[in-house]
Amino acid sequence: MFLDYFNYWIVVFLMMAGFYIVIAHDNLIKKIVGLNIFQASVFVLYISFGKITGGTAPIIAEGFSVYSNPLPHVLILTAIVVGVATTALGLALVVRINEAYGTIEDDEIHKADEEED
Amino acid sequence: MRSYLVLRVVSKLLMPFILLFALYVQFHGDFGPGGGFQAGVIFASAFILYALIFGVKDAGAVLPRGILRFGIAMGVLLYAGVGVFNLLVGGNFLDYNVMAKDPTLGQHLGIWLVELGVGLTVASVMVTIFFTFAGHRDRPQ
Amino acid sequence: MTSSTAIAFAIGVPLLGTLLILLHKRYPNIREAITLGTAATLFLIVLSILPEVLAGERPNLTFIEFLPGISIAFEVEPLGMLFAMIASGLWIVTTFYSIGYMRGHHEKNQTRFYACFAIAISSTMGICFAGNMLTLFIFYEVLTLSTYPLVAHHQSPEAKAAGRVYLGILIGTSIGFLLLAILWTWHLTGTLDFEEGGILSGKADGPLAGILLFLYMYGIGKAALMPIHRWLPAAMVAPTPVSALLHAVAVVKAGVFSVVKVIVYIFGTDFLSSIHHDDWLMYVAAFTLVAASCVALTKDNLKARLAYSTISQLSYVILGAALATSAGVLGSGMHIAMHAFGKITLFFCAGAIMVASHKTEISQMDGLGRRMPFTFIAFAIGAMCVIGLPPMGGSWSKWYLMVGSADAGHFIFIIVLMISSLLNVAYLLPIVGRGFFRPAPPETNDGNHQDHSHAGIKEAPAFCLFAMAISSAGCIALFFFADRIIKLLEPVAKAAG
Amino acid sequence: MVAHFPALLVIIPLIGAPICMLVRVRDWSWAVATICTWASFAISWLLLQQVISDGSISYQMGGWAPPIGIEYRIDMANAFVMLIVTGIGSVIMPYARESVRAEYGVRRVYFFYTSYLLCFCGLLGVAATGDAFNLFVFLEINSLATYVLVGMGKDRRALTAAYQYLVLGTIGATFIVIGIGLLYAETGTLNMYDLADRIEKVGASRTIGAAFAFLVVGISLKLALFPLHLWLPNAYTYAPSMVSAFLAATATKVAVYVLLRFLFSVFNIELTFDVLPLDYILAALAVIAMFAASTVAIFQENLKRMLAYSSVAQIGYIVLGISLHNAAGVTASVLHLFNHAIIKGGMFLALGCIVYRLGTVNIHHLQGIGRRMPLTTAALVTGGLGLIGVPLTAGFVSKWYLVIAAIEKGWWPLGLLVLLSSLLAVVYVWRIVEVAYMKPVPENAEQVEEAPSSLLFPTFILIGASIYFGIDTDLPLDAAIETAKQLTGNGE
Repeated sequence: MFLDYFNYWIVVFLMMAGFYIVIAHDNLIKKIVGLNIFQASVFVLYISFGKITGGTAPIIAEGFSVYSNPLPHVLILTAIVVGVATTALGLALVVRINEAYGTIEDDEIHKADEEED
Repeated sequence: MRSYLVLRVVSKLLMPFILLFALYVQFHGDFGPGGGFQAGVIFASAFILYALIFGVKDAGAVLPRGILRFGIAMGVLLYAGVGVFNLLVGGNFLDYNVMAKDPTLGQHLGIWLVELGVGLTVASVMVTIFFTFAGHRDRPQ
Repeated sequence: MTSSTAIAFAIGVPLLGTLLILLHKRYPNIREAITLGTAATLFLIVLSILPEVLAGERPNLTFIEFLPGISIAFEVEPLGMLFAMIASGLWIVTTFYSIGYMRGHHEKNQTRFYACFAIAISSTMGICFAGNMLTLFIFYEVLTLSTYPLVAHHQSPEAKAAGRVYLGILIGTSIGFLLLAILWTWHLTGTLDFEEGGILSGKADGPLAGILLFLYMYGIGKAALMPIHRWLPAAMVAPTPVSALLHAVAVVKAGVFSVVKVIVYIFGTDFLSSIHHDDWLMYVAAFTLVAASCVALTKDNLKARLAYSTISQLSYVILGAALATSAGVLGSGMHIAMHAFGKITLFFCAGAIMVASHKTEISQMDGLGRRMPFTFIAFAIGAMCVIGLPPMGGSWSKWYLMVGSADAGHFIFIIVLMISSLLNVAYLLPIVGRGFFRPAPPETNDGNHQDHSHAGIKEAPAFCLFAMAISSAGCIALFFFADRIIKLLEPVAKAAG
Repeated sequence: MVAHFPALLVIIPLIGAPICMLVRVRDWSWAVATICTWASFAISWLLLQQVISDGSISYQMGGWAPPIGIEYRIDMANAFVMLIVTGIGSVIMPYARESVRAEYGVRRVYFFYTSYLLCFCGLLGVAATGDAFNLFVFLEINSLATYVLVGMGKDRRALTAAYQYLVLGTIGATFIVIGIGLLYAETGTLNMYDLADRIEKVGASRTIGAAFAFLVVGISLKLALFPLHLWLPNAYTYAPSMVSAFLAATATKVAVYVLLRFLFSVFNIELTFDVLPLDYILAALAVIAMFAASTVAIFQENLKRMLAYSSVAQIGYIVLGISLHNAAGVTASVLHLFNHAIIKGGMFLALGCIVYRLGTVNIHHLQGIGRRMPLTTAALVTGGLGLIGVPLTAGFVSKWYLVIAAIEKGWWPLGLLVLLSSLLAVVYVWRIVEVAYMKPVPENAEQVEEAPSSLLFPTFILIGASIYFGIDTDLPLDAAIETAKQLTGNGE
């Protein structure tokens, strides 16, 4: 039961870990790290169900008849690019926030905003 | 910035190979694993390595922001342009079959150009992202 | 001009007037001349439709189809005709009065006042001529919105608070209940047209019809059925011409008019009297009628007393319609007219007293009648009309209402009506008595503002007096020409019987 | 060329974006963005006509036939949504020039329009595509561009708003990818129509159920369904005016379309509403959104934030219509999609006019604004009447259908709740009216003029449209009815 689905357990663990970091940490950069872990779980999910035991890369060649499904890889390549863009943008925002507030801690930013009002 | 001789020499030695490998991944993408995304990132990594060792200022002199911006825009335009060209010559969007007289040749040409566009944009974007963060401290607060 | 175009003009002319008023906001004389001209034109237009309606025709006009199966449509039937004539006719009178009042009182934002007034009249015309329930609802809402600036006219905190109550209750009930009722009706019947004999008959069974009736009656907040009457006293902070025309005639009558329309053309009187789920309405109306009169007795502020009197009188109309007999409906229709003339006269007088003497409380009016004899005579005439004493028009409508109660077999309402009339006497006539027969308070010449004496008080401005003269003449004329109204309303009453 | 419209619609802004980047001159980049938007509008209008006359259009990207290739399938639902998006964009673009100059400064404006075009392209792509993964990609293009646009606000809180939006948006998007992945794992296809067929055969297996849950939650995050709306108020409040207007009018609407597409087309109605009790869940959340968000809106001092909360409430109405899942309910939803886009877009534009002149939309600084900027205020209040649902405004028509749908379904208390909740809208709109008209202009207030006509004109087009479509309801109503028919399978 556990071992049969070990890849899914990994996915679930990564997902929850990432999610927890996003929710629990006040540091904006750590949140982005969490977000990355969260997204990584999806990458694992896709790629693991594209894999066929004993299959090789889907390049037609002599001697190979079982190939892994390439489509999830391609999809995940796109998703990774999206993830990179998101991370870059998120970090850029954090840099700007740091310039504007002098801190990247969520609670301190909130305090600064409340004082302004 | 202190200069480490070993790092400087090794990185100088590595750079041509990184770039060459990027080009290989780029142009062999039609036949084997590879393609614009990967190639672009590898290509950019060469410049990022350069910037890490020699400073962002020097790297910026090699690849000024204007060129990067141009690269980003041209890559997307190349991609979209191929698609529109196919439209104009009677195929569907990104239907490479109509790019040349022989459909197989058309497929080759089409994917080659599109991947080139992708590679160009990805490389430029990656370098830009790096420069934006790394060069940030140079700007006045 | 055909009658169809006349209907379009009746709604369009006041709007055009609004535009012109706004354009001439820097020239008060031109602005007011435009208002007068618009009012007169409107009255003539409305009159031009009358012959056809008397001949038994139903001129109609359909604008674009708004939603599939529902158009913005107009159809003139006798009740609407009567209401339109009253509203447009009294607008002329009120305009005269407004000119005297607004100038005498040095009010601000007069352009907004005249502009909103014209929009309110336009939407009243829309309500009068509405050919289906949705059209009626649309103009009902426009009327609410356009009168809000008039209620909050002074922009003082009290005025704004009153404006909130006004808007809150009227919009709240109309969107919360009336719209739901309309939608439900649409769902049940697939039509919203006003049809003789009603559209709900056979489509809604017992309890559902009762719920719908409840939604309609409390959805039409303008009819001021207790306990949703609070907006009307609140609206009294408005300048008096507004209270006079809108909150004694146009707005409240739009409410009871809608009630009568719903009962006669949506439910159908036969259907309503057959289901016995409308009894509660009669009792609520009867309760409102008596209770509001009692409250009126306790009010010292003249306008507040008149407001509660209005609430009470509105319930006469509702009661008449709820009786669902021929005479009851006739009495309802007539009471819309009779009460309009009586109450507008009373408000004119209240405003005139305010302008001339700056007095708002009844207890301060001792001996004022000798200083302002015309005003107080007009007040007496208006009061008698509202009470229902001959030779004023009000006596007829009350007569028919009692006949209607008897026909329906509800003798208790005859007693209620009698008691209420006595209460009317008790809260209206003493004011006249005070004015003429009580000694005026002594003069105190210490020059402070609490001076209650009548030194230096003169009769109201000429414009105001003129308006009062016309409206009180109307009260008397209606007694002698009531047969015209009966003739006009006959088809409706017959259908109801 | 006509045959290529589905692709062109998405490609035109995609080409426009790099061109904007290359020209770099402020007004030129604006011109490029405007031309692209208008061209897309023309195309989407023609597409809608084509769909009305010939039925749905299928376009094969790269000439690969579905389900292998990416298919763009244009039917009533997305043709109408694309018309809304491009239409709103076309009206807002002339407004953008002055507004962006005033709020964003003059430096690197080309960057703004590049992001805008990418955002626009993403929205259209989401609407046009018939491929589930492609949908995700476009959703992310749109989202990333949106984060950038939001972060461009003047206030430093725009940055935190954008950050917050980014984190929540990414979580939502990731949920959507997980859902799509699970669907792919179960059925082996990504084409939505192919998916629909195969899901029907598989039925409610556990994988399908999980995919469904992930998708619904992810999409709900994107469309700001209560209680997943937390990103929305800040994002709308601190974004530049033009962006607030554009986002409020289009972004959540496209997300609603995605929800409709998945609930009705990909998963079938029986699966969505009978096997899984989604109707009750959605209805409950929608009702809470209507009341809670409207109540919160009443207490806001920043008018943009007030409108943002009002948007959350209005999304509640749209979702309520979906939860009824009868033809009338979906009609009401789609109709409100259109009407709310117009009304809210117009109101945000009006607020943008005020920001342009006064630099603030705090209610305490707007006393007597009705006299200082009469036209702008008139537009704002007229829009507000539409939000309430006063007859003869577009808002009334959609509420009418919503209540009818609720009664038809037999859930008439919901109808009552819809009407009661619109009373809350009366309260918050009336706060504006009182401040604008019933308060004197402060003595020390500086002299302000009416907003320039390049700002006023687009505002009045949208507000005028909200009145026009309240009276002449043919266009949106026919489209909505057709859409509903198609989604619910010929009306029940």
